[in-house]
Amino acid sequence: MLLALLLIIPLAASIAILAGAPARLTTLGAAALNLILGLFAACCPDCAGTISWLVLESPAIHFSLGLDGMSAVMLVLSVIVTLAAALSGSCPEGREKLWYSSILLIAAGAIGAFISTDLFFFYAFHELALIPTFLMIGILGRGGNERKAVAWKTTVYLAFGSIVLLAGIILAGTQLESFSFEHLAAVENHQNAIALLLIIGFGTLVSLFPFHSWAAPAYASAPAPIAMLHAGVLKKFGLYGLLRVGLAVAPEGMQHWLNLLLVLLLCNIIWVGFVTINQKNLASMLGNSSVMHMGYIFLAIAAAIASGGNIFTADGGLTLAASAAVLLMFAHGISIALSFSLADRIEAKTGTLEMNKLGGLAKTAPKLCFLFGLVAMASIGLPGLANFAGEIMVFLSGFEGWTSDQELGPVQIATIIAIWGVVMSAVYMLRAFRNTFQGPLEAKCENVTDLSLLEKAPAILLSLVLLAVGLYPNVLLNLLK
Amino acid sequence: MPTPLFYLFAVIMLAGGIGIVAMRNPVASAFSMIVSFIGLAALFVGLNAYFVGILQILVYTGAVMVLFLFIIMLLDLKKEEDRETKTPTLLAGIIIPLLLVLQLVAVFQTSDLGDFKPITKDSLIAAEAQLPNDIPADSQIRKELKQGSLPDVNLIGQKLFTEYNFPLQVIGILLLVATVGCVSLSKKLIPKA
Amino acid sequence: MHPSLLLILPLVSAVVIHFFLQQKRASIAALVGTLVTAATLGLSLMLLGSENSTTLFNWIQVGDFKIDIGLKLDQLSTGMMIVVSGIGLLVHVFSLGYMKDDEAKARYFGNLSLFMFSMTGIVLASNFIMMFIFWELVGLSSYLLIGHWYQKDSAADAAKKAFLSNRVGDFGFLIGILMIWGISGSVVFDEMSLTAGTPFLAAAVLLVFCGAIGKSAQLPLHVWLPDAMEGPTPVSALIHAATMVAAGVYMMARFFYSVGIDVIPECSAMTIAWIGGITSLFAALMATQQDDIKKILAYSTLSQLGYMVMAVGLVDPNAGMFHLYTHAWFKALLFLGSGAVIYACHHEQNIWKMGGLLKKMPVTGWTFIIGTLCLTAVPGTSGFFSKEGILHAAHDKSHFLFGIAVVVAALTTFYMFRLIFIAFLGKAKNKHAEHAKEVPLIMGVPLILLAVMALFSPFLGSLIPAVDGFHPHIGIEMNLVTGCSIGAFILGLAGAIVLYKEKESDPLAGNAVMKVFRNKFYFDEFYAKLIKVFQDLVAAVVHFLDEFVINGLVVGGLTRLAQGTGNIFRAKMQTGSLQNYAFLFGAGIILVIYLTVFL
Amino acid sequence: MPTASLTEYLFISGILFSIGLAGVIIRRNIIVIFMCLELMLAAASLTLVAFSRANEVKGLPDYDGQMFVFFVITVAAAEVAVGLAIIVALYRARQTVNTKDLTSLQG
Repeated sequence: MLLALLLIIPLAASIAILAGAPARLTTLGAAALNLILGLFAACCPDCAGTISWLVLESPAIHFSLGLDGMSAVMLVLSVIVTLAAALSGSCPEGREKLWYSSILLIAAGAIGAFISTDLFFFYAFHELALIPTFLMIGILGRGGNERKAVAWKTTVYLAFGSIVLLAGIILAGTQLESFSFEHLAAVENHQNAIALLLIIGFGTLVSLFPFHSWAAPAYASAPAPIAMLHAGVLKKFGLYGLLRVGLAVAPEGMQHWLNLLLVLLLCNIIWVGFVTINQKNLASMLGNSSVMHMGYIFLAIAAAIASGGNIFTADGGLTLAASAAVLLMFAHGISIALSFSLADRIEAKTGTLEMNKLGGLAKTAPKLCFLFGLVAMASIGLPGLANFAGEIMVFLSGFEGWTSDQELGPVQIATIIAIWGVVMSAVYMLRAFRNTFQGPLEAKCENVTDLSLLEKAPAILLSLVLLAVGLYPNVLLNLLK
Repeated sequence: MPTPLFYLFAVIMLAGGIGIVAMRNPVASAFSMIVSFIGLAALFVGLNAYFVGILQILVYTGAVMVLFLFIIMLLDLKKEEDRETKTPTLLAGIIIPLLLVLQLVAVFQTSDLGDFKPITKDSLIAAEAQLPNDIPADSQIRKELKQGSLPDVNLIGQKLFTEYNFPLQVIGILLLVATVGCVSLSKKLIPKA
Repeated sequence: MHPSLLLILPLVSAVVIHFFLQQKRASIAALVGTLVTAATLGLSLMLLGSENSTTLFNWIQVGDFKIDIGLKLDQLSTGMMIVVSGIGLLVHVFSLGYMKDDEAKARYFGNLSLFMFSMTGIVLASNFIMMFIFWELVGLSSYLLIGHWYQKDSAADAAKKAFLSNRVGDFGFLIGILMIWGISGSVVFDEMSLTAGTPFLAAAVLLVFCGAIGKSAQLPLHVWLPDAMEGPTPVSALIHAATMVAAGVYMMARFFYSVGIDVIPECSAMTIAWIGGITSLFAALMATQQDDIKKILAYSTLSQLGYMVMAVGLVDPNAGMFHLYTHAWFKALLFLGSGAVIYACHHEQNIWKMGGLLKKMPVTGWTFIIGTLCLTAVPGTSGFFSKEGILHAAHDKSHFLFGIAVVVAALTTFYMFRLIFIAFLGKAKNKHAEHAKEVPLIMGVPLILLAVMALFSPFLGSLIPAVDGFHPHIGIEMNLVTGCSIGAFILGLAGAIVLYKEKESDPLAGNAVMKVFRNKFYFDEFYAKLIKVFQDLVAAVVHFLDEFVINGLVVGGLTRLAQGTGNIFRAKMQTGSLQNYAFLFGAGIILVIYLTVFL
Repeated sequence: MPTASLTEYLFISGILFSIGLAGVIIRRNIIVIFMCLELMLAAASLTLVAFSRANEVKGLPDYDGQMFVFFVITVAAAEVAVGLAIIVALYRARQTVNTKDLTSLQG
């Protein structure tokens, strides 16, 4: 029942807001309550229980909720980012209803997708979250009339991915006993087709190259909480799905497309890495960097595919590759949410995100500088912050099973090339930090006030999580056991 | 229905139909439609569907056509204005239905549907024995069937108020909605102050 | 006393200073940092000679795979800890004076504590992943300290450059670690021993060495170190001369002894030696034409690091570590001395605007000269003994490298005495130099202590970070190697006397070859071009392709295709005419009937 | 005397339907078009009744088909009422019932 509560709270709160409840207060209350309940559920999966109601006889579809290690981590990510998102950004006057109810709806969609244990609802909850995303980018996004085009583009893109994904799910689902996760097993026919559909479908949702061009403009245009929730939480749906569903239903098909996946993920890292280096706007740069970092998680998934496709070990834990993917998903979710939250503050205080118009902010806003430096370092992969733990595990999983009496396999070569991405992310992140915070004070940054306590709150929440997981990754890895 | 009679009424019906399309004056069209529907009703009766045939005349010829005529009068529609029907339109209007008929003919040529089984006194008496048990022995249906005549209206009524009771209620609501819709449509739009 | 205190104390200090002791309590911050460093020095001294490995906690555990944070104590690490904490303490003390009036003093000391923490981590790391973690963290603290005066464009750029150059090296380092993990099945130093002839080992060794190339600023990634002199001078002494840049050598020594010194493939070892040799030569040549006192010392550091790397490549890491140890003391002394000079001359760094400082600043001057004598390997000084080891190793393996080493020794003497003649002797060439005063006691004492250590460090055998009961060869015997060394010194000194004694400007300034040296062989320009082409240009092209081909042509094309098709249907089909619709409707019915019935 | 076969009924109703369709395509007066639609509905009714007669259930015609016709007639009556009301409203607004003039749905 606890799991149902996790869904009901944000949904009920958003309805209450639409009905006229005080928007901000309700949202914060719901998000905080959800955070507490979510953490409790993650730490004690037995208390969380499961739910399973038959919705449709044939094909068998259940409304079923359940929690295991992987979904527990994603749940924790969702509830943390939701609270931070609710605290972030500045809602335009008079738009509180739309703003806050959208946040809660996206949160509900994401949480629902992660705790569903039935393919149908897993898919449906994700779609639910896309609607408020579309509305928020289109109505309250940045960037004049362009935002409408961006909202459309994003939505059409994601709908395309979802449709392809649906085709894959149906093709697989018809060969399964039911749509429940417990019945997921390698299907007999059409594995290659299913694998390709799932890679493209989930890949589009995660901005896998070459289906990535929606992501950066969407995040650059979206209001901060939406960018945080989408880039931080919702986007992980695709990776989670690929890991959980894709590998389970079509392990051989995935193997068949492994080389293709490797090439695409390297393009994500290197190609998009170059694109990111060339960005002049902080928000676009962060958006592109988020696309780039997806490549590492895909690398972990590729390593999982290469090692046979079974992500569970004999004792029920996750393999190294799968743990790496989950850990990096979590880390990236937190860090990208933090960076969007801070970028929004920079824009609110200076009125621009063009990097050549910024400079020397460290002088006037040292706290902002500290927090942004923290997240920049996280994104670069500095040890002590969560991303490093994830990345090093990803790279290790790429070399897992390789011994010196074999040639270097495709996954190892891909890992080696992918490590160059670590250099590239240092290039653009440091360049951005250098241009924004260091150097002589620019005119726009002169009369800037530092972050107030309320503005700091979401950033502090997120950076504490980053530090905690970075210093002691076993906090999360123990959940996965 | 004996073949000659059938063809008589069929020709009446089709002639009426053609009349609707061909007459330039809408009033004349309306009257052709009445003719057509009378032919149709006769065909219904020839199919032992007395109730439907009568309904056709009552509802269509009696009510609907009057409504049409009333509207034509109300709007004071004269002959169609002098704009000639263009040849392509005319061609399209002939070719498409013709193709449809041709397809129908082609279907009939490959399938043999057979004749109707005649309904006779004996067959009706035999049918009475097969009626479901929930129809009481002293009901009009059984009485008439035993006498060898078809209790058409009774059978329809029996079906309508048992098996089709729910759709009947829904249709009632539909009519109510239609009534309200008509009233609101015919109200004059009052421009906002 | 648990050795983990060595890590915990500086970390706590860094956190406390950064979060609780900001501006208003900056003096307390400075004091906290210094006291903590003193405590670590004490602890390090107590730990001298202990040999064990402990696991502090389990950092990552997935199934059977785990990464621990642990400490490995042996002569190599405890000796290195003495260097780190000893020089660290003296630099802290010196900084109390040098950074007295800096407006971000607290941040400075916080970052120094952070550096002490990370450097300790490298030294005590028990496995490669842990070493990599702290490897990155020293990179961060170096970045923060170089960029201490971040409002200066040059400082901010130098910090960025340092971080990125290190990153490029770490690219190879990380791959190397992964390969070692694959080859030996473990990343723990104690479990890593290999047998000779293992495939991929040569590649793995070179890849691991990439990390040292970055951190120890070897060719071709040396460009960051001279720029790193933008940081405060005590930082240059601690990080960019004595400890962090030497971490590459330390890491290679640790690595070589872990896998076994005999299994290192010859080809990779020689590559390493040659990189070290060429670096030392190039850096020495560049140093001869620098005017900035810190830049001269920076290039000299490069050159000496080249020596150490060469020793590592000659499969004699102990010689390299010995030189690292002696070099740390006298190079820190030289840097702090230059710091004192800069402090006295009101932040003037150009040696051509100094002169005659020896008389005005006797303590600084004489300690600086002691450092110079050690660096130039005057017989009997610490530098002489350690350089001797390397020269012997080179002589045994490759005469060509030996030749390079001797030439570098001559050049070292030449540029160091050029510095002495111009800055400390002769006449004052500038009013700042004219009015220079001796630095206060708090800065003078560390100089004197360092001078003592510079002179006597080889005799404190138990402090030397080395392996397998290494005993330095202390003594002067006349043989070919020693003769070459002394000859090189005399040659260099003579050159410096002839060219620079009592000169007001550089007599070699117009020479074309010297111009190449002065411009550092145009490495920076070359890299700037390289980055422009291979990064910025490629980035621009890729961005263009991404924007216009993928986003514009493919995605946009599909969009336009859909829109166009829709428009055609809208304009041609949606006529608004009822007849038209009815016609199409009828045609559609016919088609459907045809398809379903007749096909 | 020979009786008409099912095929003949169906054929006749098909022709009636086609006439209705022809009317919809050719005519421009919206009221006449409306009548033609009614004609097509009637043709469908004829088919239903013919099949109901042909498909005997226990010796009686299958009254389900006639039920359908009953409902069609009812709905058609409602449709005519609403449709004519719309036409009146349309005429009030546009002063025409000619479909040539009623093309505001053009894309």
